[in-house]
Amino acid sequence: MTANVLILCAAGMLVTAYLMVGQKALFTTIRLYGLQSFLLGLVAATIAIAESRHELFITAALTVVLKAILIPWFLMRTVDRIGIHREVEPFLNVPASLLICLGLTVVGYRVSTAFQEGARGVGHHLIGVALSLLLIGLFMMVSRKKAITQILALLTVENAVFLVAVGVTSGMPLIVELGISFDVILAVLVLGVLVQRIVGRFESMDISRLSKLKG
Amino acid sequence: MVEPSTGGLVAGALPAAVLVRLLTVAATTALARRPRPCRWVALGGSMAASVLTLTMAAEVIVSGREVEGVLFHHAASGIVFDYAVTPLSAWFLMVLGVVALPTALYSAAYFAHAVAASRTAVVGVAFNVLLGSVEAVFVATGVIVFLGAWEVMTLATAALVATEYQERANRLAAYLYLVMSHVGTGCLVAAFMVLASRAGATSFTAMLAGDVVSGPLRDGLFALFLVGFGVKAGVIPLHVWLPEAHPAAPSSISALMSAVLITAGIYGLYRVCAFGLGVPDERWALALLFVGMLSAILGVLYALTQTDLKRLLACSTIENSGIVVLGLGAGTMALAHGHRAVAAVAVAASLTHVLNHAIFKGLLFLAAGSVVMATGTRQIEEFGGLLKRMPWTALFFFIGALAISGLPLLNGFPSEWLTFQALLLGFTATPGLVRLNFPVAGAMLALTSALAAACFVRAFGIGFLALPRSRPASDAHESPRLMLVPQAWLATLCVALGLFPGVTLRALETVIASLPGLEAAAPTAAGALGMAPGISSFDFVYPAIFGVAVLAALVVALSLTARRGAVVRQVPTWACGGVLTPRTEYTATAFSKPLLMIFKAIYRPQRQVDALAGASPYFPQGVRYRAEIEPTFERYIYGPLLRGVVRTAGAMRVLQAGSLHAYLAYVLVLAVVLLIWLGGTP
Amino acid sequence: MDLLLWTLTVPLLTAGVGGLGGPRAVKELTMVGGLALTFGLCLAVAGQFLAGSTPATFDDALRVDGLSALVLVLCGFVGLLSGCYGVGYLRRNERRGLVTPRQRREFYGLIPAYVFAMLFVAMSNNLGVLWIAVELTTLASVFLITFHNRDTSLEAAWKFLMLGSLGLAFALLGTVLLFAAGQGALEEGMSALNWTRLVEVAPGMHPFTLRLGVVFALIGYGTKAGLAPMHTWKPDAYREAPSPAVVLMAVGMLNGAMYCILRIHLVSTAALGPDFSAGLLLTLGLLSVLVAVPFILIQWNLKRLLAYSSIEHVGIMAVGVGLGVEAGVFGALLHMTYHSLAKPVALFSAGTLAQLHSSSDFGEIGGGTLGRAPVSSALLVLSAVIITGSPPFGLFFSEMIILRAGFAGTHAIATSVFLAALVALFCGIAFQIGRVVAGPPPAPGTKAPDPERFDIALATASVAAVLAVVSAFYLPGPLVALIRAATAVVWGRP
Amino acid sequence: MSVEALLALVAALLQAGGMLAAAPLLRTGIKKMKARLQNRQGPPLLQGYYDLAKLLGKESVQSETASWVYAAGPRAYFATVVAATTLVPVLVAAAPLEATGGILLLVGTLALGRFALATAALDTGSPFGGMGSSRDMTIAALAEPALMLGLFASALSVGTMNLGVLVRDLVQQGPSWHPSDLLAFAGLFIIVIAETGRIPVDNPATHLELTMIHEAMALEYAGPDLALVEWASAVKELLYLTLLVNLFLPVGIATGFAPGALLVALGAWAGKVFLLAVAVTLVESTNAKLRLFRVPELVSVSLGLAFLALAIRFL
Repeated sequence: MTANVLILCAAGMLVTAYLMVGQKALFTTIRLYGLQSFLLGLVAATIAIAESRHELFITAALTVVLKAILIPWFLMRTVDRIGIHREVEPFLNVPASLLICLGLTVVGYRVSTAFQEGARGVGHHLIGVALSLLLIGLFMMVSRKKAITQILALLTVENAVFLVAVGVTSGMPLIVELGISFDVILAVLVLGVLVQRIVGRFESMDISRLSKLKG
Repeated sequence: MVEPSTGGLVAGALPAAVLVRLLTVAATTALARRPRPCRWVALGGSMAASVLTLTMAAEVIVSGREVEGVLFHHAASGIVFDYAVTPLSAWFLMVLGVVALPTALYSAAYFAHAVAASRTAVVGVAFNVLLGSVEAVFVATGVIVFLGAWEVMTLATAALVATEYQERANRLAAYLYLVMSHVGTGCLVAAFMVLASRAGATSFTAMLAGDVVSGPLRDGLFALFLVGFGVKAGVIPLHVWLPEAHPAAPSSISALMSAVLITAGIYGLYRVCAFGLGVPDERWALALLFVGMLSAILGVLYALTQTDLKRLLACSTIENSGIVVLGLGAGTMALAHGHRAVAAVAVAASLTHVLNHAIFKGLLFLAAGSVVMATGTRQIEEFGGLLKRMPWTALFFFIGALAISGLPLLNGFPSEWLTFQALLLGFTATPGLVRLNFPVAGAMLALTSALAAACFVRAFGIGFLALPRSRPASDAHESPRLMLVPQAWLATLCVALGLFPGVTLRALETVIASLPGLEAAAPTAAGALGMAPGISSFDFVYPAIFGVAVLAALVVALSLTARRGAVVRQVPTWACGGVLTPRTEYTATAFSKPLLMIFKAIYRPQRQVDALAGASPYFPQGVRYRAEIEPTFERYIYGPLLRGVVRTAGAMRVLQAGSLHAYLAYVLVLAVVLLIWLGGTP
Repeated sequence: MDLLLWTLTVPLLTAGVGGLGGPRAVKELTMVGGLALTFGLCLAVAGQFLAGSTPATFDDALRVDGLSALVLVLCGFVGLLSGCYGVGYLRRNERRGLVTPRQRREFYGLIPAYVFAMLFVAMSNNLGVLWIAVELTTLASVFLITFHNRDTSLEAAWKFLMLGSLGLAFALLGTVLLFAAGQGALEEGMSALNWTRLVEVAPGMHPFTLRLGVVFALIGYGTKAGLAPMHTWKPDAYREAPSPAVVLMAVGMLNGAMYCILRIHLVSTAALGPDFSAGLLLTLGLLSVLVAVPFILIQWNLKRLLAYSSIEHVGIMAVGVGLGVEAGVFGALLHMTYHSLAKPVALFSAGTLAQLHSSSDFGEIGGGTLGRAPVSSALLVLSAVIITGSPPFGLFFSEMIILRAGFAGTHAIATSVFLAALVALFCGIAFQIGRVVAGPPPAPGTKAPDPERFDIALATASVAAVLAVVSAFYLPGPLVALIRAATAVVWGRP
Repeated sequence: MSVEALLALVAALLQAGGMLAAAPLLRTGIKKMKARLQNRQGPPLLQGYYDLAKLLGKESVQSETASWVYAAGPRAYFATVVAATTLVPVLVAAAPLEATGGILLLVGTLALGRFALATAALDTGSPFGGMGSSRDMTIAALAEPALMLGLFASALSVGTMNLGVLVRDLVQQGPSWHPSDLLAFAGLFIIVIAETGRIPVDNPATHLELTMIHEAMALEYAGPDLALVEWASAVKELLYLTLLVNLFLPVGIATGFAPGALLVALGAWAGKVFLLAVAVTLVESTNAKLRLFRVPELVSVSLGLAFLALAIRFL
């Protein structure tokens, strides 16, 4: 039962990632990210219930509140303020991107096969998903031009990491967990500030235009 | 910091010298704002240090006993700066001192003119650092210390070459020098480190025992060392920096560079290539012979066509370095075939030439310095008639010219004579086809010295005789006594060592005996007067005695011509009925023209003559004539190399094209690659 | 209160005071004083360690062994230097009326904060805490990069932040996987992530998970260290950030990141034997040294040039460690020490030149600065000689040790490439610095630069230079002891 | 001073004196033979001596622009050439001063003389002097390797570089008629032609600026100075011929100082030198002077011959 739920959520996260890759509307992308984070929280919660490890509830709560609600809200606010709603044409068209993402997923799973089977017998699935998620996120950072999308991609990578943290280890020590979450928030805020400054300066958040510094 | 090593007064000489140098450097820096005292402190200190090293070198050469000691422990890296003055080191130290001493004295007066007051301190410091590092190179026993000193030497020299950094040519010269010698040093580091790892120690005694490496690796290391040391020795084709850098420096520095810096490379070739890697291979010997021949002949050919006096001297340095290497080549060949006696002669030949070249090249550069100072130009074409205006300088230059042309009664002759002996004995000592290399080398050597004679007839005759060819030349006057005394000293050495070559040979006995494979094979100096090396009655020479015969004949000639009471009638030179003006004189370019035409194949001369047409094309108002010889190596080897490097570097620009996406992609690719690699290892 | 905590608190307080309003003199005094005190505290900590104890607190989340002590001292030293230089730096800008009060607050707040973060990194023993500390350094430095608030500085900051955060995500994943690999052996709770614990249980770890973790952690912290191919943020950040901050990046941040890498390397070594992570380090290090070559040859900006040089140097350290022999490790740590002493001189003099010409582009500076700003130019030449590893200065010895170790070991080929790259780099740097210092002066038309004044910044640079030169011949005994202790730690004999 | 040293001294004086005495005769002799070949009367055989006497009797003249180098040139040239004669065995299979050095010293000494003269020629500032010295040094430089190689060929065949020892050994062996000797001889003969400034390399008779080489160097000299130059050149020529004949035709050379043997040796030497002189004359009268830039080809031929001589003897 637990295993199925876990795998389901993980798979869900992966799907959201794919959808984000296929997506151009910023709001939708942000919502998808929210959904993804929510699923992550779900994973944490499931484990917390199944193994009655209460500090994981905190993790779950933290995840949901921060990543499924606060950060998306903040980002949407930023987008609103800037008033740009659609991703410009990425370097690669959607089909090609999806194809590459498939390849990355394969790589991720290939690696995860050699992975140690944890207590709950889903370790290597989670790892596989996590690694694929990570690579896909990174790929989005590479292929997307909008600052916001890059932030989202970065956050996706972060989610992947947390998925491993929660799903494979039985959660990091709490203080560390808190510290990390705090830092992530901080990072996102800083990023937001920078985005606003950039837009203020360049009347666009197209990162590919930031290429004065060569050589 | 400097701990005196045990073993008596002489043993303490080196640490003392180092201490003196350090104090001198400190004092010089302190006096930076007051040029005059600064100059005197710097050069006085340098002279004191040189005296110390000279005494020790002499002691070691005479006694044949090494002096060892420790200078300094580098606590941080745990490296110990220890030194050992072997007879070989002592020989090179001696050569250094013999030139460094007069050069320092000369500079005391010369820098006042040649170096901007603001830069006196820098030059003074660099001067001392240079000499100190060369000394360190000669006495180092640890590879790290050796390489360190080697590098410091390079940097100090570069600093001196760039003294007049405002001139583009000098900057380029300094940079070219830096790059070339750094590449060389790279080869040395690699080779030395491999050797060290094989020997399991960084001390020369262990690394250069001769039994450390063998087979192809040994050959590879030899090649690396040959390149590494060859750059400093200025042998062709690694010579490109030399004709640029030597003239660029102030003349007294040029003297040091040509006379002494070259020998650092030679020292390396001796210490490592010939006597550090075990019994030499025949191919090595051939390589050395070839390089030597090439450098000698091309060096002198380049020298012949130069119109810049200092450049000319620099090129002839390439030639002499080639002669030294030629002798070494013969020696290694003999060693390869196990003929110790012959090898000893060859080694004696090239070591003698190291000394003699240092002396006469030092002399020539100092004299050239005086001339440049007096005329403000380096162009031979603008000198002329200097003999009447600066008689002493002219005399000294003349002696140097005679010496460098390898003529009897001066010190160029004994070393070239010995080199011939080495080559001929080498011929008798080698079997098979290989032996034919020796007579060919001999013929090349003969050609070289004859061309050198032509070159210096030109340099002296055009530069110092007849009418002054320019205003500065006619206004020139003799340089201060302080600059003449050092030249006199070197000139005296030229004559003395030319008449009594036995002295040099005698001094060399301990040195040669100390070289592995040459124990008790030292060539016999026939007293102080003569040389009778190698196989009994193969050949011998007593220049001094023959000199007496020449003198007698000279007396005859004088008595034939000297007629009582008759005054020599002074008449104008016949100039085809016209008036003799400097413009009708034979120019340096014209002088070397026949040889230029004959050796077209090598020079590939390019000339363009365009007549500035006046009213009628048949009566041009003037003729512009431009001729240049093609710099073969620069054009066909180094140029393309440089362009290639620059092009590749330019092509790499795309890696950092400013696109964040690309940067992120690098990480992605790296991650994927590593994951796949890991995936391969379950 | 514990000495370690003091060492962290002081810079934090300094940052706080600097960040608030208040007259300039007070800010300056607090910054210099605070950082001096910090350096003193670092020395005290190191002293405690050398006295035989290993200072630790928060059940070993913060713990100072040989390695930490060394990095701590170096960072403290550089912190103080850049503090002093920073005062002079800002004064110059204020004289030109370029500084808004906000900028002043940012400057006096962020510099000590950055120092704090670096020290935090250096003394954290818990991998989680380590990660947090590194993240703090990133956040502290972003607004230093945007300090001048030019278009390019925004660009640089964005790149820095993106790559940095990505790297940190990787590092976090690495940490998590390390943790995962030790599961079963590790107990619950905070101390489970302690490096000391991990090393203890390392032999029992699951090898594959560990490998995975090590790879990600190395990429992650490698990004912060600026190992190729994650080095791309460095030149931009160096060009944009004010010189005092650049010094903190080039030395403090670099040593800190190196510290993280070494910790990971040690865990991996304890579990998988030396070859795995050493191989990775060797490859990345070699790549970094090679990457620096062409970009130094074609460089158009003085500070970017120095950025590539520090990419080279981190590469050298990585190679030294990657050779997998004790001599190499010692060489690397010696290199770290001497580099920390030499780099500030280069950056200070370069910074001064850049300020005088109000740009660090070669085009703006033009050649022949030796005539216009003799002291700074002389210092620049000196530091160039030093950082190219020329004798008789320190880096020569460390590079020789590394080279010797390399040729002695099984990596002769790699070492030859390494050597070739070093030679090429010397030529490149010699060319560029020569061009700036002695090259043809700019056309008469261009506007004259400000005259060089002997202010506190220049004084700091000169002092740093003297230290760099003296240190070549004489390192204080305790410092040498620290280097040896650090070597012992890294060579697995804590 | 030991007996043999004294003996050597006396011998040296005699030989130098003898060569000095004989040299003008050779020059005039060749002139005479040439004249005869051209159906002219030619000068009387003693003309050379008359010329020298006349020149030595004149006052000496010096260019205003010249310095001591100008005066030193001819004297040094003369001195070196005369001293060089004592290094070569002429009548007896021993050179008077052979104890002071061998082939290399001989060549070096001659080079010293040439250096002195060539330098002095530049001293007057006259374009001809420069031209002469330039061309002379050029040809000398080209000739040097061939000369050396040729001498090496015969020296190495015996295994000594000392002319005295060399000739002694050759006399003991007698003429070997080894082909390599022939080649070496041919090679050296060409060099001798070049070194002594004869057609086809140089024309001793001309005074046309563009063709003269050695004469151009001497152009500025007059009176005693000129006498010295001419005389030394003559001695040099005789020296080269002597060297050639004694190296490659070692017959009739006295091994001791017995008067009879000496007389025979004198006759033999005179005969051999005469034959060689005839050869030189024939070459001079049957060839035209080469352009300067064709000389290298000639020299390279002799270089090749000498190398061939070495090769076939030692392989």
